[in-house]
Amino acid sequence: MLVTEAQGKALLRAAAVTTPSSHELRSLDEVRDCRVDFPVAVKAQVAAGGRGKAGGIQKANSPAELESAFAAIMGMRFGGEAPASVLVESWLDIERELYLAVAIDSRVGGFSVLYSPRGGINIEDGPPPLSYPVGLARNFRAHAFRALLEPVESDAKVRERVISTARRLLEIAQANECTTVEINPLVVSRGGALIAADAKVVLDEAAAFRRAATAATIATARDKAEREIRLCEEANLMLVWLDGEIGLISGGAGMTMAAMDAIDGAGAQPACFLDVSGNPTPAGFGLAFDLLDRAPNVKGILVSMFGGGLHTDRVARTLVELLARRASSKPVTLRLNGTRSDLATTILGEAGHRNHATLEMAVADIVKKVAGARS
Amino acid sequence: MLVTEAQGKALLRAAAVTTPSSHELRSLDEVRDCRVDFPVAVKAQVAAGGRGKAGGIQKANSPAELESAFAAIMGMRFGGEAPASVLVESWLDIERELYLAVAIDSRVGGFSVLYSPRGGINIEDGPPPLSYPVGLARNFRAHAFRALLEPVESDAKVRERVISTARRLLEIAQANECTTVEINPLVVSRGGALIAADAKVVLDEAAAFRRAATAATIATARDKAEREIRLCEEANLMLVWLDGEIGLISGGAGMTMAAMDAIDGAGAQPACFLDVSGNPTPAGFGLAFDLLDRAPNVKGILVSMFGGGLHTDRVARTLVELLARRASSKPVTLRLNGTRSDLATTILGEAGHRNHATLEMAVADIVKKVAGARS
Amino acid sequence: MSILLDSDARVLIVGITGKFGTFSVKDLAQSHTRVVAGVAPGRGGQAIEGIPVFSSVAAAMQETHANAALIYVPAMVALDAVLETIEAGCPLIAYPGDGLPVLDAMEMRAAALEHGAHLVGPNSPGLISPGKAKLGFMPSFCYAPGPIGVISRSGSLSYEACFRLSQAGFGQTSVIGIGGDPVRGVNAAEAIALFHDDPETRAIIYLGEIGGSEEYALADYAKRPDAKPSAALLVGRTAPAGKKMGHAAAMIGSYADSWAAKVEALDRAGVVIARDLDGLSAAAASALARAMKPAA
Amino acid sequence: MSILLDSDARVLIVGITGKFGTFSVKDLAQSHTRVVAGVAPGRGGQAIEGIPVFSSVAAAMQETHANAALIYVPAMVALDAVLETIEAGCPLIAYPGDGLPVLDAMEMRAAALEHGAHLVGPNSPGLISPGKAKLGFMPSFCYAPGPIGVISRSGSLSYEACFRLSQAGFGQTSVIGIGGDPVRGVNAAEAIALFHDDPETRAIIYLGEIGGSEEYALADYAKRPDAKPSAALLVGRTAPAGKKMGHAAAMIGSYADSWAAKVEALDRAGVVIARDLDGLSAAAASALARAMKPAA
Repeated sequence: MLVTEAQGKALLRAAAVTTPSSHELRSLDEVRDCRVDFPVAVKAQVAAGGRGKAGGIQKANSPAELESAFAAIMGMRFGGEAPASVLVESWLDIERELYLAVAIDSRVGGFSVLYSPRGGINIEDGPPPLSYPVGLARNFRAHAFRALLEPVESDAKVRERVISTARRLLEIAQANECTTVEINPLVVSRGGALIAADAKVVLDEAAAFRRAATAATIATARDKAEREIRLCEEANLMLVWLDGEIGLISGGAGMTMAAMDAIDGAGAQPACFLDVSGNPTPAGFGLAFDLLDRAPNVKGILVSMFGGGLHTDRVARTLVELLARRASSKPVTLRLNGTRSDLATTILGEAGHRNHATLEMAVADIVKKVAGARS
Repeated sequence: MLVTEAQGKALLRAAAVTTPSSHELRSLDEVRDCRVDFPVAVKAQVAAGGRGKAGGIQKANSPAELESAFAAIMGMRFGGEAPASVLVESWLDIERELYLAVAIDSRVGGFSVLYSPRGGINIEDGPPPLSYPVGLARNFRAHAFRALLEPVESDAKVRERVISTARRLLEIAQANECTTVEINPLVVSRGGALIAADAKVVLDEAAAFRRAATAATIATARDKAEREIRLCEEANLMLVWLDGEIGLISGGAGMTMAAMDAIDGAGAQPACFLDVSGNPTPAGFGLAFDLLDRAPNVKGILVSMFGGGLHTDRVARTLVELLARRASSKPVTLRLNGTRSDLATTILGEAGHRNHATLEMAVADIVKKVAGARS
Repeated sequence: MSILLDSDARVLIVGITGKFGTFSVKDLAQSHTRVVAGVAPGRGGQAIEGIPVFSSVAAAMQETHANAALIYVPAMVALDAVLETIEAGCPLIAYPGDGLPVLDAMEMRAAALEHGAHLVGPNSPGLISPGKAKLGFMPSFCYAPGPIGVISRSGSLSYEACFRLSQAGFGQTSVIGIGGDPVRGVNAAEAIALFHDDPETRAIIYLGEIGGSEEYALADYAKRPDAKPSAALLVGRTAPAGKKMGHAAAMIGSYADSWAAKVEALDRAGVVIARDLDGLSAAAASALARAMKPAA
Repeated sequence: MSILLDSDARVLIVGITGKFGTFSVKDLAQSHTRVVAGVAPGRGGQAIEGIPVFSSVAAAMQETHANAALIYVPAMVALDAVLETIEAGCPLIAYPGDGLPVLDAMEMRAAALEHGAHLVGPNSPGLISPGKAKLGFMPSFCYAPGPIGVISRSGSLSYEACFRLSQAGFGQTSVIGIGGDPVRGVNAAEAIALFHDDPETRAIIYLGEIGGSEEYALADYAKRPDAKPSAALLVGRTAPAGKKMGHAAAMIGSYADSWAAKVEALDRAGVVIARDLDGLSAAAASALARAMKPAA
């Protein structure tokens, strides 16, 4: 779970990593009351990337410019999200911009430290950053990182400060259970000090049971999430809206993606990733159908479940009941395979529904139905 | 550095250790505005031990009792310290009181976990708690602790919850750099849950350079400390006031204690532990003399320095100058030994001061002078 | 042969008194897997479905000579249970649970490596060597013995993929779920090495997805001159960037995470690519056909 | 003989370009100790007082075959420097600095134990084997060669105590400062074991204080039938409870921390007690006299 720059910087400051002096402002009144030395950077606070390129960071040279920047930014949307606040920071006197991050790296089985002597918003266009595979945070070794840095960073003073800061970032990630702590840019000031001008911090949601701050962030995000996503999370379904027209109800993350790809392979597009394996009950399927029936872009629904531990005959009974009292006329295609699927086919058949033998047949069927309904 | 219960409990809550619901109150207005369900516990917030036995924890059954308990507690002193606030907590329905702590143990070279199935304010009168030597926090093993707990704690449910809580306390100690995290009592509620009814947390002051919270706590304590202690800390002298009459200026913690003991051995008592080895300059000695000359209980001053790296001739010159312009008539005895002490003896002698050859001779001299001044 | 798990498996279930643990006793028995002991602290001396329960893993290992453990405990005590099992000397452990903090996964992985144990999971159905033994909760009817080693990041995908392979006559030496989390016990590179060393495995099928970098381990392997032939099906071709697709690790954060980048790397390394689930059996046949040919 | 440090010492100074490091080069030369290399990242190729400087400990060790290191770097980078030195294979390291976070001291101690290295410190003047070599900053004139092994928690106390012992004719095999912090490299028990195994050490003198529990290690040792005779001087008899007396570990928190409790335990175990610094030479004489007698 990505947190805002302001939250991320609070974690940095708690571990004595230098950040610019800043004010987080939520209203025009706060903007008017705030005393700052101009110029300042005015930065949208959203838990989404790409903010800088989207105009979410502006420079203000006067109170009037600050007010208008605040109003402009608060009116923007970033990845669909409205900023809850802006961060107003003293404008930095920049000698050089570095990139420094610690992040979980699956091939390392733990953390890697990433460094580039040329950071900033175009970091992704340059060569990939240097990667120091650390593993467990406690395996960080200054001398090992130094040996890797020497060919990349020629300024010995900067090198030593980068090493200290990297150790600090690992301590932050460990103590707060973050999967990413990225500083881009890490500014070398004219005086030679390193200042974290931005912070991208991702908290490990799985640690919420022992991290009150993570639990609170998840709760806040849930409150802010759109209603459908929240309903699904509460019901233990996993929903991601997509741009297509085929409403997909499936089981398991991997098979749901496989079904999405199969829909694409048949010339259509999925309208969602919707995994009901966490709650394959009348309540779970009921919510899934309700959401897809109401969604205007969904033109038809495909239910595809492969029964492993799941008994597909139970799913069939659930679907028969649900379809009987459903009001929507959007076409539906069913495919239940695996454990007790013969019985499922019988149950569906008796109620007048066809159980398709394979995912591919079911996909072809729903794509045809949706195309037919359109023409 | 011991923090208050309220600060300690904030650390516990951040790691999802259950604490009673509470309000920290600083004024009678806050007390009157506070909505609580009675009865409540009213607890002095001081960074000092022995609060319970000294009357710093009271029960209040009504708003009127809460007001009077607040007023009473805010008027008390604990180890010389005035409470900055009281914590008002819901009165717990207690099934049993346990003791659980993690603390640095020098023979273990790291943390030990301490547990007693009978906690509470009389813990020190009972048998010593069970000690599980962990070392590095990451070496905690639930199964090893469980094996130690089995003969001591017969309730399997309590045992498992104690194990989980112990792991959590170690994580807190590690993430916040605490040398002690002690919960006494850890309450078993009627429902079987474990609730931290108190918290004694000691922060490692040496970690202040990378822990903003520790640095802030030290700064607050320094602001609250008496003026003399603060002046010494700022000047890099180490001062502890004692009850005796011999003002002792010495070098190094061990030798300062040795000199204290020698004074005791000669039938007198030291007025202070005052180690000037961190700043053996005119400024350091000047401050030391200034404090001791002003202290009414100090009847005479002993300066005892053993020069290792320190050049005692420089100290002699400093003392000659200082004594020449000193206004106080309290007797002074000098003893400079070690590096260049022959020269020191000459310098002192030329100015009319005697350099005693040994600590014992110097102690005998100042004790005699003080006794003479008294009679 | 097979990897890690064979018909001599003597399985210990940690958390045997829980719902999953008790279910698993019956399920494993149906898969001809010998369950010899259960562990539940404070419950030593009891029995569950006829299986003796011990209060510690060490006691269970000593009494029953278990050599594989299946761990069904909640995420908040999973690290404790896995460390206890590793340190009791158990050489093979499956922890299927999901929702495990990644720091705990890192500790588990490090402890397993340090003790030379193999940990399967977290967030995985476990490991099965069809016809021999099962250490997990995958549906046994999906599997059949045969010459293919299967590695999968997704439980659901592996069930259906193996069901299709088995139906098409492509049985498996072993099927290992390396799990959907970013940090895991046995990872792709290690699973590949195990299959490489297993004489009965003639080809490797990798069931992967977007996000993370495990797939590149297969590309690295496939470039080796002595590599066994391999095929891969990656899902998530149509997933958008920046959204987590169910699994903690299934998110496209950079180009290297994407389906296109991974497929390109695998294809260039000589891995047979199945574009869809539908093409998997053909890909398996193609890989196996290469295995038949003598090395050039 | 002596413990840990002998005349074949080849000393490496980490942080040689700092004030302490540069001072130490001259000071050690005056104590007939061979300084062979210095380390300062980014300063490799320079020389300080004629000593070659390297950018890493590994490079310095390889070029100069140093076998002991003295580390003068600030507390905030001390863990990094000590880990680098341990992992470069240096068997003996003194880190004298104070103000080290206790978590870092724990990591240093664990790393030293894991690699079989001996770490002296933190918050200690180091180690000296009089007449042979010095690895620290204690004033050399206080020491003389002889049969007594000295262990001390306090720098200042050890200088004056050893000065008095030397003046009274009681020279030392080695004097080790185990430091004033609660967690240390070589601790009392380990230092005692080293002196026990050193054939030239005929008696052990322990200079301790209130707080902590290290003194009980000496009591445990003294009860052994094969123990060498020992004497102890503990300071802080007149210190109040609950106040830190300069050293991080010198605070009375419980009865066991107190002077009375420790002296009682040592006395009961047969350790000769010096009540004051003044009584130390007599205690040394008494312990040495016991060493002269054949075992009963």
